[in-house]
Amino acid sequence: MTNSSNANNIAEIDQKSKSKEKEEPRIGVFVCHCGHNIADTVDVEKTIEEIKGLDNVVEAQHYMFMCSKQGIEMVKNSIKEKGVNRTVVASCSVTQHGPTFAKAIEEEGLNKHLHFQANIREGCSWVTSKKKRPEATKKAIKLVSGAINRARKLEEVETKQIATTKAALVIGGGIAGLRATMDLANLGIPVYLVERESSIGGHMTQLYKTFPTNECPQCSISPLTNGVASHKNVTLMTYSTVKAVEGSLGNFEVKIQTKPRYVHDNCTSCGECSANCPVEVPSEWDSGMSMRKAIYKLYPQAIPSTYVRDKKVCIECQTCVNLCPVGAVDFSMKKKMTTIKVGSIVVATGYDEYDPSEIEPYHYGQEGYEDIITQLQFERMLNPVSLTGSNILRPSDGRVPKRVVMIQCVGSRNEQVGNEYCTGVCCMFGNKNAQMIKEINPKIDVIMCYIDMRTPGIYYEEFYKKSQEKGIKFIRGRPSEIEKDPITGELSVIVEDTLSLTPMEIKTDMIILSAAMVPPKGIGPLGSKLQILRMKEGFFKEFHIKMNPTKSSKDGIFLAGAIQGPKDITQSVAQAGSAAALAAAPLVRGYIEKEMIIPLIDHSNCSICGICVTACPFGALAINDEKLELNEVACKGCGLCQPVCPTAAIQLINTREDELYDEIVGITGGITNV
Amino acid sequence: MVQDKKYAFYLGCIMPNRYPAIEKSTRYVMEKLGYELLDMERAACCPAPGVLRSFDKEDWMVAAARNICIAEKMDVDLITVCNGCFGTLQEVNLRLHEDEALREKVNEKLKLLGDYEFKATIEVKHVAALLSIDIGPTEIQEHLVRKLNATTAIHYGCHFLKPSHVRQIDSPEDPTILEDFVEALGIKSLNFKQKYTCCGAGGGIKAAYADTSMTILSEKMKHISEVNPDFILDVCPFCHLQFESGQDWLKKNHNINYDIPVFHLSQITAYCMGMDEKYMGLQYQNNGKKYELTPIEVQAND
Amino acid sequence: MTSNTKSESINDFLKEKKKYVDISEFDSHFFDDIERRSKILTCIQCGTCSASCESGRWTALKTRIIIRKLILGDLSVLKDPDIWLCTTCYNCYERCPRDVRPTDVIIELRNYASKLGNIHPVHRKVVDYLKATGHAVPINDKIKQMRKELDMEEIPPTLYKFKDEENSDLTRYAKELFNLVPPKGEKEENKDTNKDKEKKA
Amino acid sequence: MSKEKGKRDVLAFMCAECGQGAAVTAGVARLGYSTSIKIIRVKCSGLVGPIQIMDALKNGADSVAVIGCCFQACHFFNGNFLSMHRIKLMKKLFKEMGYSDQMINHYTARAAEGETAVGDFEDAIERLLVAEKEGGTFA
Ligand SMILES: Cc1cc2nc3c(=O)[nH]c(=O)nc-3n(C[C@H](O)[C@H](O)[C@H](O)COP(=O)(O)OP(=O)(O)OC[C@H]3O[C@@H](n4cnc5c(N)ncnc54)[C@H](O)[C@@H]3O)c2cc1C
Ligand SMILES: Cc1cc2nc3c(=O)[nH]c(=O)nc-3n(C[C@H](O)[C@H](O)[C@H](O)COP(=O)(O)OP(=O)(O)OC[C@H]3O[C@@H](n4cnc5c(N)ncnc54)[C@H](O)[C@@H]3O)c2cc1C
Ligand code: SF4
Ligand code: SF4
Ligand code: SF4
Ligand code: SF4
Ligand code: SF4
Ligand code: SF4
Ligand code: SF4
Ligand code: SF4
Repeated sequence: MTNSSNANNIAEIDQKSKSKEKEEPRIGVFVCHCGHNIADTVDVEKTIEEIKGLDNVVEAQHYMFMCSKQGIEMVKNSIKEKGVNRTVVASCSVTQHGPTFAKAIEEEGLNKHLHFQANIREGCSWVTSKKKRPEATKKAIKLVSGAINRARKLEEVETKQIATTKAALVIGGGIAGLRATMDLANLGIPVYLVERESSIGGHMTQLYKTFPTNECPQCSISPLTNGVASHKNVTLMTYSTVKAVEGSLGNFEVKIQTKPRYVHDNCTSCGECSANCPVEVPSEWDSGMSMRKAIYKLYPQAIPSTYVRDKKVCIECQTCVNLCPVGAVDFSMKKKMTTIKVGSIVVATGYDEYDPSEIEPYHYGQEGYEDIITQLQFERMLNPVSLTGSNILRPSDGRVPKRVVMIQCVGSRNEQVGNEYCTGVCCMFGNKNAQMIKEINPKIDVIMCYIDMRTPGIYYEEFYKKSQEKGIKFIRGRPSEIEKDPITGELSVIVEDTLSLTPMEIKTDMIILSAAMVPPKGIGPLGSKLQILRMKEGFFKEFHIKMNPTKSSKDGIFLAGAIQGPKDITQSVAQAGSAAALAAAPLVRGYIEKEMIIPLIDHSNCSICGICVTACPFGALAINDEKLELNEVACKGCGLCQPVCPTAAIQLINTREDELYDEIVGITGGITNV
Repeated sequence: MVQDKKYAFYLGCIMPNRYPAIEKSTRYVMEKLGYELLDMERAACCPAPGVLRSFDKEDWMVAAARNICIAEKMDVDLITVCNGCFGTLQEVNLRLHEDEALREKVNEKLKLLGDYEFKATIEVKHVAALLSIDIGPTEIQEHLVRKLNATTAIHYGCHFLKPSHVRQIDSPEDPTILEDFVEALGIKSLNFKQKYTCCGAGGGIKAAYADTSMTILSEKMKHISEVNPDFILDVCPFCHLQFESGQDWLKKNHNINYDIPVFHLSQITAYCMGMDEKYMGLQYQNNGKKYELTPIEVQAND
Repeated sequence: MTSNTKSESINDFLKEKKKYVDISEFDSHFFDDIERRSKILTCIQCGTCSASCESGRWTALKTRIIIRKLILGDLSVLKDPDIWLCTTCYNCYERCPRDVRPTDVIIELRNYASKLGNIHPVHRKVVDYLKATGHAVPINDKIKQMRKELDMEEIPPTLYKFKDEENSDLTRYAKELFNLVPPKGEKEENKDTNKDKEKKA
Repeated sequence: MSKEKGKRDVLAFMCAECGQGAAVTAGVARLGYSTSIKIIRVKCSGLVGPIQIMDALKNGADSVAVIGCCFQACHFFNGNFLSMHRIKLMKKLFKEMGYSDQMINHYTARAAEGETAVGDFEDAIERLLVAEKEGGTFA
């Protein structure tokens, strides 16, 4: 009865792959009574009787407590005296005493992976009533037979030590990236900080004040920006992006592309060039709330302070070239590629503000609706150097609004736009900006339309209370639409105050949308270069939401800040510290240790179809030069690659299909001897 | 494959039984555009998506499927002129296309009504979508005999565009297809407040809760009158009825005379394509009697 | 019930006054199939639907409240005339951030209410027209005249035109479709038809 | 051709994480279940392929259950999803080939709740009975 042609194939592969050490298996089987625990339900003696004669079984014994000193001695003696080279202990679960026996055989010079545990306590005696002793015994016999069949082909698994490169890469120079960089650098680890924009600081530097203390963010972040820029262990790479990533935990090789600034580092930041540049465009950094020149700096305190020329809008008048006192402007600069080697990576690429134009009833961004802005735009309006000079003015006509309505949950908690999550930060920044309006101009009527007020944690509910005390009106209801009167041009917000069951039309001069925090642009390609998984919302997915929220799906790559889901600054900084510590650990120790529970590839059978490459959740497989390659360090030995292979060419060590087949056959009782 | 350039002409109730001029105009437009309209003998009420669906969704679906079967037998797509009919027939057609189990259930009951079996072979179209999208503002120019120098308040109605994931015609919040189309006829579309809200007729409330229905309509009329259009343009005979009867009601009960004529898109298009004014049915409208059409003749370009 | 004890009578008296709503009187499973179709349980009471509702601006109709009551299992909504004030304009349906589809919920509720015989007399009349003519809005002499003046067939080729055929489609249509449950007063029949319906199902 | 009650073999492939954890918890709590259930421990439910399932059925197992971690909690990200989809697909094939699709099932279990594993086992047996009634088993 040849049951599975596949199993035969595998048997052949098996022959090939281990022809080097073809040692006859000599199996020792030990069945435990566990006092009454097993023996009362399972007839231990009968079990031994039944399996004794199975192929390769050279020792079969039972004992009251296998995990006792005497029991362990029995196992050891069988190796010493009977030349046993595979052991099966039928007792409790593998988690409970598997390691005990593995250690025992290791002490006798066998590889610890040559032990196999059959669970006849939690998996049999404890779950079967004593009255059913015959059935339980039968079941135990089957389980032990399966285990013996499985043990027969067990192979040694080695444990490797892999040296790590003592350097780290941080991607993204927002508050999270800066914190992680600083922490790593302070541990004496060389850090490369890669930032896409021309200066570091991220979104925090765009804010006017930060809740819950309403501090100046520039003041709190500048020690970090300056500190990172001048730290001896930090290599700052602004205007740069990651182009390729290879390798795995301990040893990554990363290619980084740096765009030309067209201004050399000897720029003294005197501003001569910018002052005289004839080209003016709206500043992206200021969300269009101010203008910048073609040669510019993101904001006055920007680090690095070197200017940048925006090639796309520059008319090449040469004014800057001629005016620069140090001759720093150079149009011939080219983009450049740098390859670095690092041991671990921290990803801190932050978030983008959601673009509300997708929500049609709100008309954001449409012609004639200029007085609807987002919170981030509003933060920039309050900036002292903005077009409005920090005054609260309507963008359409520059008048002071009599009333401002804020709409919460724009693009959050909204299945229609695919964002089911609550951003968790906008209730707080909505409150903050409402308070700012009242502080700057108490006469302005501020109304906040919300679904639920989410201000959990210390100081946050207090912050909400402060808003109430300032006379901000809160309406519990999500506006259904914003309408502009075609005759008067007046904006109105249609909402039901659900607490008083009152439908309302709120006429207003200005509307601020509390838009969601969403994954930043370009995050998909970065994710695939890093080979880390994303959540359906688009953020990078943490390893475990509770137990390991800082690690990514891939060993050696860690997440910090809003890239792992919307966060405020407090949370971003906390996670950055954690990411830095985790990233530092293998680098400080200098090596990692790994048991090589990995799949074996039979290249002669592999058709290089690549199915396994896509099945592997850890990016451990790749096809290079028409050959399937396994990254042993990245592989976690899950075996997901095994069942997808059409030619059974990739087989997880000690869980190969032929081994599973043997165990199945042992248990079902089809054939016990192969 | 269903036949090209031919449609089963689904009449519904209100159009043939209240506004035959809309039927007349639609036939005119379609013929001039080179389509053949086939009569659907024994077709009945769609049935109305508001009122009749509210009593028994299953019967509603069966009755609708019966109408679609008539067109299926003729092997042509079905065209309607009314949002309500479109709402019912398009939705039922789609659901029965997608859900085989439901189809079986409906077919079971259809047998009791005669020789009917829903086979899922045809599509349901609204004449307004055909004109404004399939033909489109550019091509229609070639068929015009005259344009109209006028302003209008467009009323899309509800069931033409919504639910949008079922209809997939245009955005329900900011649609533009009809605006673009009438512009090609020389007509200027005016923007007014609450332009896309309901006329207040649907859902059975016009019949049973006339007061509420008229209140909704009155607010609508208020916003329309603020921009003073030459006429109201709709794509549905039921909205048409609501605008007409609503103005009468305001006149009778509150002595408010808006006197704004109401046209269906078919009527205006037919007129611009050369149909005689008398077939537009202006003479039957209380509100339209004083209205003078102001055509600009265009050179026919054969 | 003449043999009420004192405590029973006082309870009856107080119940009429109703200090609290007794939530265990609600039937939270009644709407299970509505739930299946439109997942009302995930409503966050944001009010987008009720703010969208043109009808609700003038009337007591609040889709949000209807859905709230449904979630609690408060069956009073079935008798609530408010559910008949919806124009089925689909504004709420389009905008609900939780994809609850309130319009569908209302139609579903109306179906239930109809099964209990809660149908407005005017609506019954519409069904009578439908059964008599195949049209909710039948033709009349004035329109026949109008059609003639417009050079059209006097009677359109719809079901009505063929009403006199032998075993006509109209008769079958009237027999098989929209057999409404009679109003509350006619209890006996009411039960029968209900049973019939059950049998069919 | 159904076997005698209690003599069936239901092979439960359980992942080494939550699946195995739940089975052990069930044992520690002495929750009883049928001796028909025989557990095979694998690293991840996603490792169990059609070949193992067919091997089991061909060699005398009456039914196969593949049990992994709860969705969102797979220790290898999506192994349990892969497995679920794989079994859904196999169910379809079984049906098309005229066999009962109740013999192969995918479940999840929680390490801390032995009841979840036992519930899975009981369901698998119930379904097997259905399969036998339908007459679509292999035996
Ligand atoms: C309107 C508004 C007001 C807020 N107010 C407050 C407040 O008052 N208090 C508070 O605690 N929080 C507030 N927040 C939240 C706060 O902004 C965030 O918590 C914080 O900025 C997150 O920091 P981060 O470093 O994770 O991300 P970011 O600040 O977004 O930094 C990410 C950095 O990565 C860079 N980057 C992105 N992609 C790449 C790439 N592919 N390669 C290289 N670099 C890349 C970006 O350019 C950026 O510099 C507010 C948020 C908003 C929207
Ligand atoms: C009812 C409830 C349900 C929850 N459910 C969840 C949930 O589902 N998910 C979730 O994420 N969070 C949940 N939480 C929150 C979760 O419990 C906490 O976030 C978490 O336990 C905090 O861990 P900790 O280590 O900071 O504190 P603790 O768990 O409180 O640990 C502090 C330890 O310090 C010891 N200790 C205290 N004082 C001293 C001292 N002076 N010297 C020495 N030792 C000391 C204590 O004995 C204790 O062992 C829940 C909380 C509650 C109350
Ligand atoms: S580039 Fe030259 S001119 Fe411009 S800021 Fe730098 S040093 Fe000054
Ligand atoms: S060359 Fe370009 S950047 Fe320099 S001053 Fe002229 S426009 Fe500005
Ligand atoms: S934090 Fe507040 S505003 Fe933001 S999504 Fe959550 S509830 Fe809405
Ligand atoms: S065993 Fe898992 S991690 Fe390793 S290569 Fe296969 S799928 Fe990837
Ligand atoms: S799935 Fe199998 S055949 Fe395909 S590439 Fe992987 S190992 Fe080779
Ligand atoms: S008449 Fe009004 S309610 Fe009826 S279909 Fe037309 S738009 Fe809808
Ligand atoms: S819009 Fe949707 S979620 Fe909001 S109250 Fe209405 S039904 Fe509930
Ligand atoms: S569909 Fe009904 S409930 Fe919803 S907004 Fe329109 S009238 Fe109101």
